[in-house]
Amino acid sequence: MLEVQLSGSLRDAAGGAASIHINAATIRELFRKIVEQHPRMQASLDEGVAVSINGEIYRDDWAQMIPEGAEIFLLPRIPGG
Amino acid sequence: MTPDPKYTKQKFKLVGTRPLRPDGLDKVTGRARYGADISAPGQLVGAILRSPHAHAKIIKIDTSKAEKLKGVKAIITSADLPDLTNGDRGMLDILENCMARGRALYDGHAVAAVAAIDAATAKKALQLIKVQYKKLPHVTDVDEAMADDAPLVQPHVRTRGGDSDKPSNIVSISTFGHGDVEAGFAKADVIIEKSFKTEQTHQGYIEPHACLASVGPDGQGELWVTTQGHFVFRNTCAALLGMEIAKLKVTSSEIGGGFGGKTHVWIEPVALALSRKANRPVKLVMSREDVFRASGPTSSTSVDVKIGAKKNGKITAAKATLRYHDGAFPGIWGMLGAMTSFACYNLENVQSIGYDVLVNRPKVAAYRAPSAPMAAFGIESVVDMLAAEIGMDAVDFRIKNAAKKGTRASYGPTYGPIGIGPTLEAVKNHPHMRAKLGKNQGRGMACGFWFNFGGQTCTDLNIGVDGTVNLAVGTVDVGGARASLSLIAAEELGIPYEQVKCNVADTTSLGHNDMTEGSRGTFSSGMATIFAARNAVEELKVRAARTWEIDVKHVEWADGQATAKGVMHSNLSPLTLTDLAKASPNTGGPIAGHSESVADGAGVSFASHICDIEVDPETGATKVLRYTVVQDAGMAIHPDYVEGQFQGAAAQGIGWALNEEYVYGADGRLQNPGFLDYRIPVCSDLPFIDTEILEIPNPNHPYGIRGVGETSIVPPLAAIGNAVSNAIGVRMDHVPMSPPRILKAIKEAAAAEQEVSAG
Amino acid sequence: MAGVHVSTTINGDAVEFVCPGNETLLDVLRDRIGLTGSKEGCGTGDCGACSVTVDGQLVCSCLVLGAEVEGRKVETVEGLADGDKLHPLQSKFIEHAALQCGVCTPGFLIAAKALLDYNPKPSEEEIRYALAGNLCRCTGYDKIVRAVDAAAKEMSRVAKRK
Amino acid sequence: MRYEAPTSIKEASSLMARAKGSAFLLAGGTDLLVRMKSDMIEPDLVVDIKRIASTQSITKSASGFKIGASVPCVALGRNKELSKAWPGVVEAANLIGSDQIQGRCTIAGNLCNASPAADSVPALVAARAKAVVVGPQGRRTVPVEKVATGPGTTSLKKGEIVESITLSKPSGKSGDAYLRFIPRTEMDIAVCSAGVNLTLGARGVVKTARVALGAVAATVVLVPAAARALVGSKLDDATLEKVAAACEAACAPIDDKRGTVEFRTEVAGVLARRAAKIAYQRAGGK
Repeated sequence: MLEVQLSGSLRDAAGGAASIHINAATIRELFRKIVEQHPRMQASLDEGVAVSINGEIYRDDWAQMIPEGAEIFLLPRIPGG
Repeated sequence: MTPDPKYTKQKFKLVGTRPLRPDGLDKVTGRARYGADISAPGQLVGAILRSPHAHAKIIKIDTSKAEKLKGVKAIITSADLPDLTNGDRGMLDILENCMARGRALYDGHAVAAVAAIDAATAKKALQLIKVQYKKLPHVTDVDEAMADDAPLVQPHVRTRGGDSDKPSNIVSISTFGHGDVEAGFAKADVIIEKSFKTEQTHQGYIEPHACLASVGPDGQGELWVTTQGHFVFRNTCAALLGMEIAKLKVTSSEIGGGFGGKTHVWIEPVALALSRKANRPVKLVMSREDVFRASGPTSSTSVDVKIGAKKNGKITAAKATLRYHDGAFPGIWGMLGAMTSFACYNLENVQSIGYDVLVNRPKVAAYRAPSAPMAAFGIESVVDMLAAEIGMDAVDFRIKNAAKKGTRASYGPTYGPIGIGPTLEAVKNHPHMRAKLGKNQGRGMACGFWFNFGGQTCTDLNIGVDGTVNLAVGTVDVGGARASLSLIAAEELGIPYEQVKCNVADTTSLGHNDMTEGSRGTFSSGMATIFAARNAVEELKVRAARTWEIDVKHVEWADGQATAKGVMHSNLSPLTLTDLAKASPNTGGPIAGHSESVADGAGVSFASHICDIEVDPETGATKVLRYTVVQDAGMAIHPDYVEGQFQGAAAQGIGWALNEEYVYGADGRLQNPGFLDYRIPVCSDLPFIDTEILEIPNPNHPYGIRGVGETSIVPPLAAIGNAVSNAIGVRMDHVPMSPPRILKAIKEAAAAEQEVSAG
Repeated sequence: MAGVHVSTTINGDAVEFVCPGNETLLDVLRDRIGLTGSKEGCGTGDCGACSVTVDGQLVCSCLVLGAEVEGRKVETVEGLADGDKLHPLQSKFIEHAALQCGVCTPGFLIAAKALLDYNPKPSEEEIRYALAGNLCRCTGYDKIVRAVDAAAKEMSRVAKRK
Repeated sequence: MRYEAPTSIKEASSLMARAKGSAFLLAGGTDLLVRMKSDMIEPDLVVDIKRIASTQSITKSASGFKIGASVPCVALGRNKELSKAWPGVVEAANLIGSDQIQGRCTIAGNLCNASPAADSVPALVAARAKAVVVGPQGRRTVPVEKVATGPGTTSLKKGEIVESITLSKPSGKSGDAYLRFIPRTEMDIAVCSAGVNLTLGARGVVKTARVALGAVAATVVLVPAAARALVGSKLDDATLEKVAAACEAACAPIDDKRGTVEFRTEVAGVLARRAAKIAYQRAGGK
């Protein structure tokens, strides 16, 4: 079971929760289960989120494996200059 | 699937050297072709009519007179750009920004466009278009826009992260941080609390937006455009105009600067729509005035910072409230400010709250490490004040509190190996810090953070029969990337740099590539180039095996040639890349390497700057005397262009700190849309900008590359603010620190002195 | 619109064109002659990207009417190299990485040449003030100033040898 | 738009006099073309005076200097005699814009464009420069301070053209200086400025003085009170304070994107003080 930390407006989408608990082995599975358990987060996911796994930020690679007990943060997708 | 991108401590022969850039000759002879430099047979000239009002209802647009003008071939309004975004509000916002839909939302908002046989006719046509406006109340100040009774910019907007469901200019409230800040402040011996303001700035690229669009009734089209990402422009334009992605070919011209401003479409969908309606090619070029009024500047901001620390210099709590304007369309700029605000520090209790606020100004676009410089101005100023209050050296204070590997970042995740500590140590030991200062002179330093990122990349490497190599990349070269990527390809193949020619391919020649933004160009295309080259090497080994009629597992590749392993093959003399290329027609045809990848895990980057400044106490005039940039580059592929990024970013930050600002009148109109009164630094304003490149390898890149393009625009506002404050003994809290603001601060302080001594 | 017939010399070549009286030399060069090396960054004389010389005098071609160059000699970036031999300024700009995006480069080269023609041994300060009319947003000017200085030194070395 | 490039001042004058619709003179064009670009004006006729011989040169005579109306400002700085005689006027003219602008702009154009912030005008006013005006009624000479009547407006009648600007031969121990304030080191329009011209009598005491300020009112303003403060002094601190105070009192500026009323007023005084010191040194005072 992973504790997925939420930040920024994502907390609002999850009903104010600072974190949610999800069982997932890849980013794809993580996103699928987030929407199953928190339908309101669909909009945020559509706008684009990045996943931080043990401090490494992944924006696009949904096949990325998530180690057991990893530190997981959902972050808004960031634009650059 | 992306191969393993882990850093391998590879030893380099070419990477780190400084060869001449391949596009240099074209650019010193005037041959290089930028957005406005090409023409097409039968080309028309496009022109856009823009709103003179900050906020107005568009009652009626009468184009009848203009249509009758000889030489006018097409006129469009929002009616010619139907909403095909089926509910995607973000896309609709992009479309509405390109052409007003019922309401003009800022001074300069496009309301109609024409295509005519020449510029004079197009101009006359614009004068003949009669627009009936009903002026609406407007708001251009970020704090005023947050008031309950402020005019609503986008009535459909509700505050995300807020508790009210009323329409509001507040798009979202984003909170980051951890720990218990109130408990932290209770533990503090010293607390400093201060508010700051920064004014709106523009990227100020010298080349205005320009494109040449050609669309036919058959639904096929071409777009030549100055952009930071032609693949993304293709996808956006195709979606907005109902075209098929494969049928819109977008070619990126040479780009005359972007810095984030060319990551967004502004005029391109309009040019395509005009071309489609006229069934003729249309060239559309923004004037400099249009660029300032209607293409994405930064946010103006209003920031409150509160930091508490123990007498021993340990920060116990830090809190910031950051209010950023997004312009007339929702953005995430305040949220970004909140994410980056405290990223340099190791904090137990930290909270940052970002407000994104709508105002009647042009849609905000990314500008180099977007939103970070304004946050850093407030935080790094308070950090200096706190160090002074405690009686600790400002650098030592930062070193004591700096984030390191294992620190939980204020925006959430835990850091891997990072460079903030080393940049601070380098600053501490830099001779600049020990140089003598004269009368009215002050020194300041500050640090800055930026995320960087990777993203989707696709690269092709083709070997010609003479052994020369074409490297086709899809990331636009904004400042020397072709040189860096050629170095990487040559390094991997083991051939001379001169044997590689790198080109930026159009959208029909490669798979999707993300923008050149977020300092990702060399990081991600570099990674894709490494993998493409390694795939080519595998094929080269196969060809060598075929030539020798041995098993490929006995073939080794090193220094640009294949050798056969083992005594049994000792009679086989090595085959160079050129030998194998020459023989390729009979060993299986052309030899190529290809790579699609998602270059994720870009390493975050830190910079620390030192600045010496002199202030004329009678006029408030400033002169930057000396400036030093220290930044972590992970690995500098071509040091000249890494230094160039550091120096350019610092210069932009210096301009932001001292003189650049959007000036709006009470009527909500921009008063200084030109380089005369929007004052970017000129050559005589600046000293040489010293650079020190640190190389703390990024574990998630084979070469250890980190993005280098953006971070150094973050520290200058605060570094200069601290230097000016040290020079005049008064804390500056409003950027730009223009002479009138500095003189006012000096006089107010003097007046206060008077009172004290009098009373 | 009644056009003005103009005979002039551009980069040593005799050129004739007809343009409206209010058309700028920059538009003539770019749209009528096809010399797009000179760029329009502002159109108001503030950025210098359109710098050319007219009878040896450095000007912004966006602030000159095409009609004005009747019988004059116009030099643009396209005329800077001597056949296949680059001007020392051109070589030094490449060697010193004095350009990133490169859009301001033609203007800088023309302005720098005008400086060195008048003052072959400029100080750093003289270089900076002479180039103050040319905006660059990429480089912070550092490598540009170094490139101009290096070109000046090389040119005076060559001059000595002669 | 009709473009004419006459070769005689009379021809130019009659072209302007006979012109129907909007007609403009073109010398350097650094203001005219910018206004055309930004659609502030759409001329029907532009008369280029650069091919008129009498406007093309700087000539020195026993009485002083004559600077032709189409002489670019860069030429003033490269004229050693003029630079020695009127260093303040020359440095003012050479402060206008970049080298590119210097190659085109003229002091006559700077005067007739009638911007309150024109760099060369305060120095010319302080130097008692005169404009030689040619029109349908013939030639006349006017003090430069009589040319501009307000922002963008002049006292010149239809068909009248400034052919040249004249400067007298500096008398005895004299010196002039011009200072302006801009936020950057180059390329900006003056936020405020000051020109000072003075002559010394015995023992380095100021005999005559003229002080003119730019960008602090609708036109360049002469400040007799500041001049009076200087006369009879050796520029001691008290005098300089009086000069600054007199200049601040003479300011009636506006708030705009380039500066505030307070800033312009205060800094105008500072600049006048500093310019006076430079002029005094140039006149040989210690």
